[in-house]
Amino acid sequence: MYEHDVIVVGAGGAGLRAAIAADEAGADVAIVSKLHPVRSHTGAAEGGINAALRDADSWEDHAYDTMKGSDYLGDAPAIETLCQDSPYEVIQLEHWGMAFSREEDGRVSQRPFGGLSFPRTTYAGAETGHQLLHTLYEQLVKRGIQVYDEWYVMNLAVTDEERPEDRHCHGVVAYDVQTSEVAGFKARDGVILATGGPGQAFDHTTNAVSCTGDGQAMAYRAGVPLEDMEFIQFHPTTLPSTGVLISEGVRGEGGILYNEEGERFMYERGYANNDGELASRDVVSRAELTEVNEGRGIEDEYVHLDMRHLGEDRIMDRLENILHLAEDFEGADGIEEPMPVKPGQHYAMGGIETDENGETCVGGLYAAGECACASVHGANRLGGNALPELIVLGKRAGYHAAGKEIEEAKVETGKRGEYETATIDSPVELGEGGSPGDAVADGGAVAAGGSADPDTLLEQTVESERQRVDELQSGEDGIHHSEVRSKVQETMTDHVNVFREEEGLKQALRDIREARDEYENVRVMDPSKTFNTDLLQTIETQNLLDLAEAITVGALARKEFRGAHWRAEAQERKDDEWLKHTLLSWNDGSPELWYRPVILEGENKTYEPKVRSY
Amino acid sequence: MSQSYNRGLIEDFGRWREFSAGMWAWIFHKFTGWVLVGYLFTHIAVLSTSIPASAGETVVYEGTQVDVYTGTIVALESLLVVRILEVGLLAVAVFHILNGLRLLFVDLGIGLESQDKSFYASLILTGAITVASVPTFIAGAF
Amino acid sequence: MAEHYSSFTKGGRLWLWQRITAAFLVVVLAFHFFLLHFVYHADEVTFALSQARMETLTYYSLMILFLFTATFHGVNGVYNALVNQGLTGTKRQAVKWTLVAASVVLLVQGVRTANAWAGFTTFF
Amino acid sequence: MSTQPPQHEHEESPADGVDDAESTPPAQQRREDAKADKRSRDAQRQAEADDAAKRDEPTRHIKVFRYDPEIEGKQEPRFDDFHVPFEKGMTVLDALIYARDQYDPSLTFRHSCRQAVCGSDAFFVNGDQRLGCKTQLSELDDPVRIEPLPHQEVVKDLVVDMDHFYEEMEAVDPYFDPDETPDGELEEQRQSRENREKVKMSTRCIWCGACFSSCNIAAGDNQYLGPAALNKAYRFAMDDREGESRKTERLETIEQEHGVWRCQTQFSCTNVCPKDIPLTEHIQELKREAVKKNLKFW
Ligand SMILES: Cc1cc2nc3c(=O)[nH]c(=O)nc-3n(C[C@H](O)[C@H](O)[C@H](O)COP(=O)(O)OP(=O)(O)OC[C@H]3O[C@@H](n4cnc5c(N)ncnc54)[C@H](O)[C@@H]3O)c2cc1C
Ligand code: HEM
Ligand code: SF4
Ligand code: F3S
Ligand code: FES
Repeated sequence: MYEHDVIVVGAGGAGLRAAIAADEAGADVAIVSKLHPVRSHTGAAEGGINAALRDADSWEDHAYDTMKGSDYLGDAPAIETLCQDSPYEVIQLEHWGMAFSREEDGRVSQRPFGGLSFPRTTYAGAETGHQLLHTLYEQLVKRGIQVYDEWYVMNLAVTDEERPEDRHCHGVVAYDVQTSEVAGFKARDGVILATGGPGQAFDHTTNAVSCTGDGQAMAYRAGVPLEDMEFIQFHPTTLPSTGVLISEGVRGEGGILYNEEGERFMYERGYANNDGELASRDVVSRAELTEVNEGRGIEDEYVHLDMRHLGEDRIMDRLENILHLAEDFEGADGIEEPMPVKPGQHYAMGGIETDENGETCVGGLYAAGECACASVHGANRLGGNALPELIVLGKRAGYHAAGKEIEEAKVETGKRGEYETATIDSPVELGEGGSPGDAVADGGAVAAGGSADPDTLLEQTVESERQRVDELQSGEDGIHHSEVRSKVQETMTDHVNVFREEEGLKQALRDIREARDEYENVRVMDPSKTFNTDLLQTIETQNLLDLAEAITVGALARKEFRGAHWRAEAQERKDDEWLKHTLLSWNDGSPELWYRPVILEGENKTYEPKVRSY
Repeated sequence: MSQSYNRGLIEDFGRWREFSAGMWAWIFHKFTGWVLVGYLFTHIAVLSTSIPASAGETVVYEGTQVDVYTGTIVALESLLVVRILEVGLLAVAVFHILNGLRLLFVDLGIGLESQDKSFYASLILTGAITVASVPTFIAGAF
Repeated sequence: MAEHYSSFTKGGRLWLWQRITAAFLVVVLAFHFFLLHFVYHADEVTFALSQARMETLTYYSLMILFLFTATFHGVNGVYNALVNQGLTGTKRQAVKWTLVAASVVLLVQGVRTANAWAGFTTFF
Repeated sequence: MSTQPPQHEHEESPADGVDDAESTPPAQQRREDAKADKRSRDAQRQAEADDAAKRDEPTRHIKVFRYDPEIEGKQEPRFDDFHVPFEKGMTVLDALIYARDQYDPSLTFRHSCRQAVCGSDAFFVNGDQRLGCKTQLSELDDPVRIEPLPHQEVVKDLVVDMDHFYEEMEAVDPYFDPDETPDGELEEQRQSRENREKVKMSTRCIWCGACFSSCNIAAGDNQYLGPAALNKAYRFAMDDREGESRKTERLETIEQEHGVWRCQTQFSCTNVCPKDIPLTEHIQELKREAVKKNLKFW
């Protein structure tokens, strides 16, 4: 067993920032990550980091934009914290040497971004995430913080009191990918989950293969509620075969979208008569899909993004990177031909419910980054607002876990304060489907008795995870997890995509149920104990099952159109009824739905919901 | 613990087919350098016969009495192998010089983008110079 | 590898000297080749001719310098090549001193030869 | 954890050359059976793909290096052939994923981002170090030979041990460490555009290890810092924000025995770098900087 004060799970931007903060606060901290830190998906971020750095700008304006962008589903205290701290954190990165693009006078460059009232997106070329990730990792090396890389965290060691609010997290159990050793990592002060998004629940995504939402699934099964899972952002221009992102910059420079008939549909079909291709992400995504659904897509799949008319010089000057991406990943030459694009899953606004200090309702358990939901993005994330979330909330989680005094959180977690319960209208049984208590099979919180001491708890969890590994690797001939996974991914992309309607969502729940049943027979085909990726992916697939279900349940319950969530039955925002967060608790295997009102009261003012138009 | 498989040196060198210009240049430069050192040693050894020569030692060469040095050199130079080896030496030296110049430019940071072209140029020039000098080298050998 | 190294500039100095000698050698070697194969043909070489050239002090000094630079350049090149292939520890020391010894022999013998022509008997 | 269940040990050395079924642990027996079963299924799938090939649907032939230290039949390194249906835009990584998910789930390789930023999937493809995700199959001749990176030990299939590479990267103090930091929390360290431009390419390294694997010197001298680490040193030494005294220290680090002087300007690192970093140029510039610094002292 390994033991540290603070254990950080995940080494993307959020995890690294949290570890550095915990180290600064004097804690003995270690990171456990299934990938080497520099392989984390934060490295893929292109656009930039929002921060009110200039005199003419203010954090209040940033907060206002963020609240408006969230379609009034963000919590004001969290949003204000984000916007107040972001400038300090960005300059901190600058002090750590991050290679930002520069102005003539030597200051860091900022550019305009969708939904922002001031050009406050601080950037480093078109590779901001790469620069951020590497800068943070360098600081980690400087401080000599221990990293257990290529260790896959399988479960949390959480006590099993009746109410999640009484439970406590004492550490994690991880699997060493190189040797297949299963070991306990005891955390004396706290565990911080920073495992990134669940993009792999969809079959077409800009997210990495490693984005399987493990942290969300583990926290969920340990009793922590998942918040606002139905809000998934789809990016309108991704390459069809790989999901690689083609930056909004192409449309910004004048790129045009065409359907199979050669129509500039954004105008000709009246999707956005003013802004055309430059309308907001959700509008363009919906337009593209409508074209495809009505038979005007190319190969029934995608539309064309054409930038040939910009001319080779301008393309080379401002969009060179895009040429490489289209060439390398789609075999398309952007100078000679239009590039195929279609909407792809991009970001999950929801996640593990936390407050603005990263704390969950389970004692000693924190979450930060894309896996968490302190609710800074609400129903829709603005471009450039995820990276500040990593560094601001990552740092706060690190400090808090290490016991450093910081302001008390205003956002509440767990079933405390004001909330209402609800029932789920599902066509099939959800969750574990009648086998609760089978700790090994469900991979949930271990029945260790609430009073067990941390060491025993950890050892028992290790033992049950070890059994899980053995069981997955033995047994009779079964099906391969990839069949289950593609079933889930396909149904999610067919039914829980940009367009959502009741029947489709129910179909998705049925498919997920079926996939869950199939998963009962899943078996790892590779018997090896060395670098067994088959085993890891099989476990990840189970996580995706739980998360896909949570996303779909939320989407089915929310009968309104808000931010990224569109419903055929109710194509408008309903503030009287739906100014509330969707929460889903695992409840030992049978998901329970409840709601909590959105906090619109900020430090100095209350945000009044307005119509979101740009 | 997992073990791992070390593919060893054999495989490294088995990859020569996949080498690129810069690697070939490196190998050739190394080879020619070593040949040149080897020659330097032999060269001095042969030339050393001038020491006894200066002390008046002589040998009989084709019936005439000459000093050891002249005798040795003339004897060697009359052998065809030696002449051929000398042409080889020239090729080696010319390549080493040309590629050496190329490397000096690379060290100065000049023309790095065309490093492969300058390597091919060195090869071709070496060939040309060598061929052009064959008559001179062979002259009088028969 | 993680430990810190103290300033070890010797590598840099040798590296620089390798380039300096190379630059010098380009000129001298070309001259040497030209003189001995094109101006005078190889089969015309005789003791007397060499003697005539060596007796000029400039030629003599040039040849001595040629000998020293070529020896340094060649031997240092060989040493470097071996080090690049990961030669370390005692083996490396052994190779180093063998090379030094060989160089010394070469230089001594070379100078003696030149002296024989030039008619110096003083040095060795 | 030291308390491993006993039967665990047993399973680590499969069969141990013992033939009679009685002595084989049941779990393992099941596994063997399943394996045989799977093999036949693989064969069937492969046959389908072959059929597809005959029917003239485009397929591509890949030959993949296989090795697993503890699985019988894989202990001796070998190549496996897969025929994957070809689609426009398909990359080497896509082909591997297809082969794994459709034919052989035990085929192992690292990959994550699929867009050339995570640096996980550098392989030796038809004789060159390349990122699987950034290499279009259409550029390559059949059969496409995919091997693990040369000069690194193979853990399994296409997975190599990267520890040595990481050690070298970390040996050059790869972090920003300025002589002084601005007082104000919101005060930036100014940097000119030219200076940012100078270090820009060097900051793009994704730690894929392709360059290191391609370098003959790194193969021969195990302690050679290698192109990627030297490039990392360049990234900081050339950044004006760090200051002169740190730069001098950095030059001392890269001047050590196994530092810049080992580079023989073979250029293969520059040729293979998927991020187009001019590695040789950076190394050469460091050599000149080091010489200049030393000349000052003489
Ligand atoms: C293509 C793209 C472009 C983007 N551009 C922008 C942009 O311009 N601006 C912006 O603000 N945002 C952008 N985003 C969003 C932003 O990049 C992500 O939300 C953010 O990087 C997520 O960071 P993270 O630290 O939460 O997770 P990640 O960076 O995904 O890291 C997750 C970490 O968790 C580890 N991990 C996961 N599961 C386990 C497990 N079971 N055991 C152990 N370790 C585990 C992984 O190894 C990894 O280290 C973009 C996203 C994408 C995909
Ligand atoms: C005439 C001009 C010459 C030039 C321009 C020249 C240039 C060079 C250069 C630049 C190198 C360094 C290569 C490196 O370290 O990357 C080198 C190496 C070497 N040179 Fe020369 N050289 C010349 C003549 C000679 C001569 C006359 C000899 C023989 C005595 C010689 C023997 C060597 C050897 C042995 C090496 C090492 C090769 C290796 O790396 O294995 N060179 N030369
Ligand atoms: S320098 Fe290039 S090849 Fe080398 S590790 Fe970095 S990205 Fe890969
Ligand atoms: S391949 Fe090696 S020798 Fe130098 S130029 Fe690159 S580091
Ligand atoms: S998969 Fe990330 S670099 Fe290829």
